[in-house]
Amino acid sequence: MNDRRQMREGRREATEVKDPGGETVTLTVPSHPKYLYVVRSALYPIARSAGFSKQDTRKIVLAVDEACSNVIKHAYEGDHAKTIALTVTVNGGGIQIRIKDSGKKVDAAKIAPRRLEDIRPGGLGTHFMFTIFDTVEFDTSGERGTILTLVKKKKQ
Amino acid sequence: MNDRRQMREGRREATEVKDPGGETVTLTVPSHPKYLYVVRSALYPIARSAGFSKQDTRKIVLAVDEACSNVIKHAYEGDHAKTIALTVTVNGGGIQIRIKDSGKKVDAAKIAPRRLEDIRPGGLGTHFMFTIFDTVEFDTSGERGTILTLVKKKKQ
Amino acid sequence: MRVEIVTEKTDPGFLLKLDGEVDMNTSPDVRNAFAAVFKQGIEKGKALFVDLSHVRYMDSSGIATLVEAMQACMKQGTRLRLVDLSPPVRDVFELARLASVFEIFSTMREALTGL
Amino acid sequence: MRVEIVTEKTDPGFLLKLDGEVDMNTSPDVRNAFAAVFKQGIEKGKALFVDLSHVRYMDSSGIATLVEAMQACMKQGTRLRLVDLSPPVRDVFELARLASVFEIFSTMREALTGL
Ligand SMILES: Nc1ncnc2c1ncn2[C@@H]1O[C@H](COP(=O)(O)OP(=O)(O)O)[C@@H](O)[C@H]1O
Ligand SMILES: Nc1ncnc2c1ncn2[C@@H]1O[C@H](COP(=O)(O)OP(=O)(O)O)[C@@H](O)[C@H]1O
Repeated sequence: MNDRRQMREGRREATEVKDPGGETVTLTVPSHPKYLYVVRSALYPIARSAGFSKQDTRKIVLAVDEACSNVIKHAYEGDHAKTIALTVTVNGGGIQIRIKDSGKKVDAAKIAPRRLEDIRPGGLGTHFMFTIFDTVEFDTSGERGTILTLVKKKKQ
Repeated sequence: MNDRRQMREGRREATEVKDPGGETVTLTVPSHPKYLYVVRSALYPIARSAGFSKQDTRKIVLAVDEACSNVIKHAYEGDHAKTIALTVTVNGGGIQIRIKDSGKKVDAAKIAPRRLEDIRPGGLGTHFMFTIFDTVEFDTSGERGTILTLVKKKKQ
Repeated sequence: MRVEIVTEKTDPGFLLKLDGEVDMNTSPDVRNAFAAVFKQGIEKGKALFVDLSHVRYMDSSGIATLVEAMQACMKQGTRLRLVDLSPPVRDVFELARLASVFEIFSTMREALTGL
Repeated sequence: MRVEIVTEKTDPGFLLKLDGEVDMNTSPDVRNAFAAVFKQGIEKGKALFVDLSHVRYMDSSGIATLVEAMQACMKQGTRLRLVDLSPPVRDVFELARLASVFEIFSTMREALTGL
């Protein structure tokens, strides 16, 4: 399970990406599913102009959409009156997306990408995140909520 | 010149919209023209889901694009390393967009929508803003920069 | 930002055409459209076709909705056939490695064979 | 987020086709394409046609670029003819009340008459 290891060993990479330089866009939306479309609409052109292909951009957008859906479902347990704060940073090396909530902290033990052979609804979101991004790191060291850091490097 | 009067008398309306309630999205982008597309992409679905028609939404997006272009050109004088902060609030009554910069303050005397018969490049941006929005208010009372408040009410 | 769903009752069964974006916000609408079909019931030997050519976006909630529909079809002894997947749908199916789980066809013509 | 510009030299003059979004970021590209045409020069009796059917967005910087092109055409003694304005372009022309300033045609066929 290479994916899991990446998450556990994410610390070293995380320091690398702490200050990724480059250009930053921040976007804060209410925790209502109708704003997922706003997040996708804003993120698509950023990832494209960062130099990712249309297909890679679609996948980046998908994984971020899944992460935000999880915040609404799990961290806020369906409360639509909270906020989700995204920080998107682009530099020559790739794209970093930070997703911050103030809800229930992620239980890292639950973020086990399920085996795909297990055909049932649900459990796919985290699988997409781990497949698409090079770094997937959940930080629950703050007072409340979780900061999820997703990093995708550009192919050289 | 009805437009001018609206701007001067904007104070009363401005208190009305100080806390518009409703749902808020914030978006902060670098002051580079390539991020205008990101602003438009994020704003379009917000205005649409606020209940504006496609055509009204296109116009709202246009006027906000013009306001952000003006920040880049005039407030930041072409410096692409600053930021533009947008706060979009939607409620039953309509949409409010606040655009905040930390550049050179607007000189209100220059924001005179030019006579349209005067065919020359330039000077159209502010005309669009005054035509499209019900309230156009420039606030330069802060320490630096300008906060532009744009409000459009929904037709009943 | 919305999904439009057209349900047609045709000779070979039911055809659902989805147009738009299927995400956490809109997948309940898709689920309701499926539920309406199952309530009417699908006759033996007929199938439920879903045209995905105009789906501009689909996430795991859309996948979950399709998996549920497939399971409901199995219970009713009919089949779910997915037709003309758009590139974004193909992406998400590939990521979920679901291509082998569903019956997928390029065209409606092909989807009608071997029922 | 980008604008693609195709320039064709045809019998009745030059045809510029714009595809995409014309804003402060991309209008310099459009300006450069016009400059390249004016550098080659437009023969007397011929015109410069601009196909705007695929323009998904245009702001005042795009308008400014077209006004400049019209002025350059006047100096060269030729005409600028705008063809097949997309709905977003029509919106911005209407807001700027520019419909009477430019020569605007629904189709290329009509744009070719009365030169
Ligand atoms: N932001 C989050 N906060 C708390 N728990 C989460 C979060 N994201 C994911 N989880 C946990 O991880 C599990 C797997 O998530 P996911 O793969 O997206 O599938 P699903 O959300 O459909 O269950 C969830 O069921 C939940 O227990
Ligand atoms: N954000 C701003 N900061 C400073 N000055 C501004 C700003 N916006 C507009 N102005 C002033 O108002 C004038 C008219 O603006 P506009 O109608 O958009 O046309 P243009 O920008 O093409 O000149 C500008 O030339 C400038 O002097």
